[in-house]
Amino acid sequence: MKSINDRSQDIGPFVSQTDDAIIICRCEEITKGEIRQAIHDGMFTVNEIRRYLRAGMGLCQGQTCGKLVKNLIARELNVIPDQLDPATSRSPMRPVEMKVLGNEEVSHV
Amino acid sequence: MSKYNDVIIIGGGIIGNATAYYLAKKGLSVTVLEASKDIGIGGSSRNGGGVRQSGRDTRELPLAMWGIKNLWPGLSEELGVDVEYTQKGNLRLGKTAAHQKILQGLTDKAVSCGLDVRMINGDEIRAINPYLSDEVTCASWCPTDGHANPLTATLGYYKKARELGVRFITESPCFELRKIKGVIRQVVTPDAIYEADKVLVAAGFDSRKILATVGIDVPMMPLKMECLVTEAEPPMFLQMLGTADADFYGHQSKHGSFVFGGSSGFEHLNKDNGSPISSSIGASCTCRGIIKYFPALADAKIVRAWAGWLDDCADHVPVISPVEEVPGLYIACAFSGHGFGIAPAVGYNVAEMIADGHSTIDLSALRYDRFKPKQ
Amino acid sequence: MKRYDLIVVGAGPSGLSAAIEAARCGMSVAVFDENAKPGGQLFKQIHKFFGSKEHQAKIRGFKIGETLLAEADEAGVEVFLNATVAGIYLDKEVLVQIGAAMEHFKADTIIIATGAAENMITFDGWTLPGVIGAGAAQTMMNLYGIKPGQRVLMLGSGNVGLVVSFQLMQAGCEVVALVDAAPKVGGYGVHAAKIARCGVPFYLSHTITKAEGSDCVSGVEISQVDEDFIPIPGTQKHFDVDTICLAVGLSPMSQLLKMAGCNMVDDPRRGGQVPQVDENGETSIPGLFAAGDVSGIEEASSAMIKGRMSGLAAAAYLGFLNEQDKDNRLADLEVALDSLHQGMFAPGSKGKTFAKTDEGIAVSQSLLKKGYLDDADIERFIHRPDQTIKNSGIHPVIECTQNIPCNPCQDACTRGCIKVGKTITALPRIDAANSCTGCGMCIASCSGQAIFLVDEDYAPGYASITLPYEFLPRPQKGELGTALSRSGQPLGHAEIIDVRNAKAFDQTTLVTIKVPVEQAMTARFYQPKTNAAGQSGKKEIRQ
Amino acid sequence: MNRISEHPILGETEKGQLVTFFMDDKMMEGYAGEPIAVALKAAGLMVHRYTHKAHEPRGIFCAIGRCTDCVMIVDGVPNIRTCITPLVAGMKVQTQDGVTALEVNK
Repeated sequence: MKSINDRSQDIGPFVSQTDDAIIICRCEEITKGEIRQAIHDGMFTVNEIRRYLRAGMGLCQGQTCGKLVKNLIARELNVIPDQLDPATSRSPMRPVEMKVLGNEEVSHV
Repeated sequence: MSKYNDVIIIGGGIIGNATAYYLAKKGLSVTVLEASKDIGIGGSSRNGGGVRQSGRDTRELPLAMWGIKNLWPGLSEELGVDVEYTQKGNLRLGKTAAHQKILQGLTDKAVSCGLDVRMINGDEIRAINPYLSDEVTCASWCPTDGHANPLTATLGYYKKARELGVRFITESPCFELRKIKGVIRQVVTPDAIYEADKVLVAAGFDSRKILATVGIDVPMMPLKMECLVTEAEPPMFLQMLGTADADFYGHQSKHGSFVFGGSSGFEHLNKDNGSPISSSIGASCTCRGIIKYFPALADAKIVRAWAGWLDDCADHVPVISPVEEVPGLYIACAFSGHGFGIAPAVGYNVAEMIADGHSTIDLSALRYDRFKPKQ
Repeated sequence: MKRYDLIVVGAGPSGLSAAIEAARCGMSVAVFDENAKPGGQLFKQIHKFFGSKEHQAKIRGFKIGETLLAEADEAGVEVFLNATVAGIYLDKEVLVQIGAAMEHFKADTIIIATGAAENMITFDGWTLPGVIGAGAAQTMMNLYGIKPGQRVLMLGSGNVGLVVSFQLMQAGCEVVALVDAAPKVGGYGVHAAKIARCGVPFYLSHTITKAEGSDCVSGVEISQVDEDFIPIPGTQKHFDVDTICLAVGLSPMSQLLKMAGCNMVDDPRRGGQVPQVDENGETSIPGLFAAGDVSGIEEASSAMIKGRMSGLAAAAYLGFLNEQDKDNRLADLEVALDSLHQGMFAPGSKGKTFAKTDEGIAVSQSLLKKGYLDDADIERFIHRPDQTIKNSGIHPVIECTQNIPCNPCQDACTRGCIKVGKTITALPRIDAANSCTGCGMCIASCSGQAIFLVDEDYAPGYASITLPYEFLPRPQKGELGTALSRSGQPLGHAEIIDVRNAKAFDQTTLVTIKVPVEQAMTARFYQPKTNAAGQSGKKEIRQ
Repeated sequence: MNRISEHPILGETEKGQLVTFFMDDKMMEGYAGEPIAVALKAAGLMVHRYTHKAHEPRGIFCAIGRCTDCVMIVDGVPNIRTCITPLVAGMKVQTQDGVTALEVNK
């Protein structure tokens, strides 16, 4: 299996595509072209793309675009998508108001 | 593919990446070995983004002041990545007489080092940040402090260093450092043995076990800290914030979201499952802390919380040092939770230390062998 | 802290099934679900389920949901609704948002049954209002009684795309086309046939290239794709639609398991990122289970069995069930699961192409390409050696041509006319030695609506055809309309000679039409003059 | 016209009390307890918000509270997922523009 660990490997030049303007991350409005460019900047993992571009870091936390981003990276690096880890799972699973999150109740027996 | 380099850096965090970049700029060949799958996965991407001078120990303050003067303002342009550096001051907030005393102490020390920082009262505080509750009665105010985006800064250094030819290898944890004929020479990973004249260990808490393979110890412990981020909100304020009580710290990012860290008081006791998993109480506790200071944020929604390990040094000040007893070995770790703001300055000065044998800022107070038992 | 023997996350088919089994073993069980209504997808599934009796075949999804809720209630399961699990932490601590508070709970075992999320594909304009997930369409129509749109294009020919297309028409929407980039229909042929005979055209090897509109969808452009799924220039077709529905697969919603620290694997056959589990759904963390779609995409019938298995395993883990009872009961469930995991659509058959059925009959290519059986297919499947068929007097015609796990038709016929046998994926076989009374139970019991009663001797020159009908308004006896072919083409006038509604038919109306005898084997649907199925007027415009 | 008055399988949809609410200062009707998005859809409203960067329209997408595309300002609070937030009599719903309310009078 091809490794993505050597970040200096040649993945070819960035060549613009006709559909680069299509939105991939709906929340943060990150386009396919931006993500592809970021991969050529060296961002080879879903976590790195998230942190570099904010793709998958908006209100829905990547629930819609997670798989799309992963597939884009895989295609650009010419690896199979299963080889790439999805983004780290974090609580809270849904957006929650500070006043609610701070309002803890320890349920009693 | 040659496994030989002028310098090998162990750790692909912001310290490793920044040092790699400044070394590459000096024309040295550099390989960065990162243990995990992601670049900048440790404290570099888990911190609150503070670029502060105020509140720092006097031993690291010169580094902080130099970096803010010389590197941060031009960093976005230099790296070609928006690091979102915002220099709009730092408010360290207090509510009680005890807080006032803590803040005054920190302020006096910083002033003696030539930093522009002063104590201000409630009215002055709310003139700077009108969203703070009336309970806030005192603060230290340092107008030249600020904040930046740790994610883009860390990856920006990575991107630029990579462009300059630095090799980055992920999933390559260092098992062992080896000396050959009395000098550092080899870095052993599961897949390969890399060779270099000089090795920098900048692997956060893992540095301790790596350094142990050549008989060096840095007295530090991991400490799990927790952070959270809100949805994007309309712009409210630009300052970096902290509190005397350390209930929370953070800022509003350029994106509009608020990034806050906080403490529940159980950090030193927190357990984990091998990865820095959030505790069940951390984020809730931080929210309560924030709402006490910012009632207006009560409806802001938290979209994500995370935890990270600090490499907490015995004296809570980093170790940035050559190791003369192991020629060719350098250390930059034990940043104790406040490494991000000084990272560019550390990278710049460590690169000088490695390449030129001396650095712009005198780092001798941060040596690895400074720790002395009670006399 | 309040502690339960078992906390289940997700009150869908799998979670409720798990909770019921565990509670019946004597465990204290809490189920948390973020939705206002329990039942997960079951309450959006208004079609009759496949399988056999033990899988609750021929019962509509939402009724199975009602039964599960009643069983859970009876077993003493506490179901918390509007209860969003924020996270699972060390020591099996669960943080739940219930109303305006976060509550901490502990459990000795946890079963994650959070189900799946819809996959999406991107195209120019896919963010426009009016482009929605198929699940969104189901939620709007079947939970909240609202039409997703008036004119809809469906992308995706898997079972979700096919079933939701039919549901859209039942809700009164018009489905203008069913599109899939794959070269053949992905879901059950019987589901495809149901919508094809309503006149919905199938565009296989096509994909959406553009959603048109400024503030919301006003049209859609599709294009043919080549073997690499790249759109072929010059093949664009345009449809005026206000809604584009995406049904392009599901992914396990496994974030909680990942957060809890379970070992995860990426398994395309299970739909994506899933936990490593043993045969009962136990993850790498002892006492933490995953059941249903979250541990591999299947359908609700399998999810219910898997939920039961995890519930029993959790009970055994805590000593509420002895090992022998556990083994016996799990063995029974495994048999039930195995019988669903057979045939052309079994999880193990993913990606395989079948040239012939288990009976050795060449499969219908027309069904796979256009959604309906052509005349040669009918000849091959009806007049096959293993069944005898009458061509006089009333008799069933079964247009079930793929090996899918389903056998209610066999049980429905009290006269023994229909035989499936032990292997429930076998094609049903007609035994003409037994005489059909025309009771219609086979029609109503067929989840795929693939059984018709034909009488070539209804009247001189005329045949009668009894067919299943699930649209409004229900036709009236004496009404005149149009007979439609399997492809939805008008064949000529049809007169309604009988309309039967019975409790046992469960909302499926049996409509008997009178057509010229030569249409006995071609007329398969009825279109009223003032059309109900939402497809009115379209054919006139299109032809 | 978007409401299904009678469904061949489900019969009549159970509805709460008919109530009024405000949509960008316009009075609208819906049934209490149904998701806000359903009441808006019944009235034919498609655009829930305009995005921050490109000012593009967005509406219902997943309808189950996951994608967060249908968020609006509800009683002054932005980013409320209207597909899962029950309608309450007198609610003030506003089209969201970025993270603030759309200026409707402009």
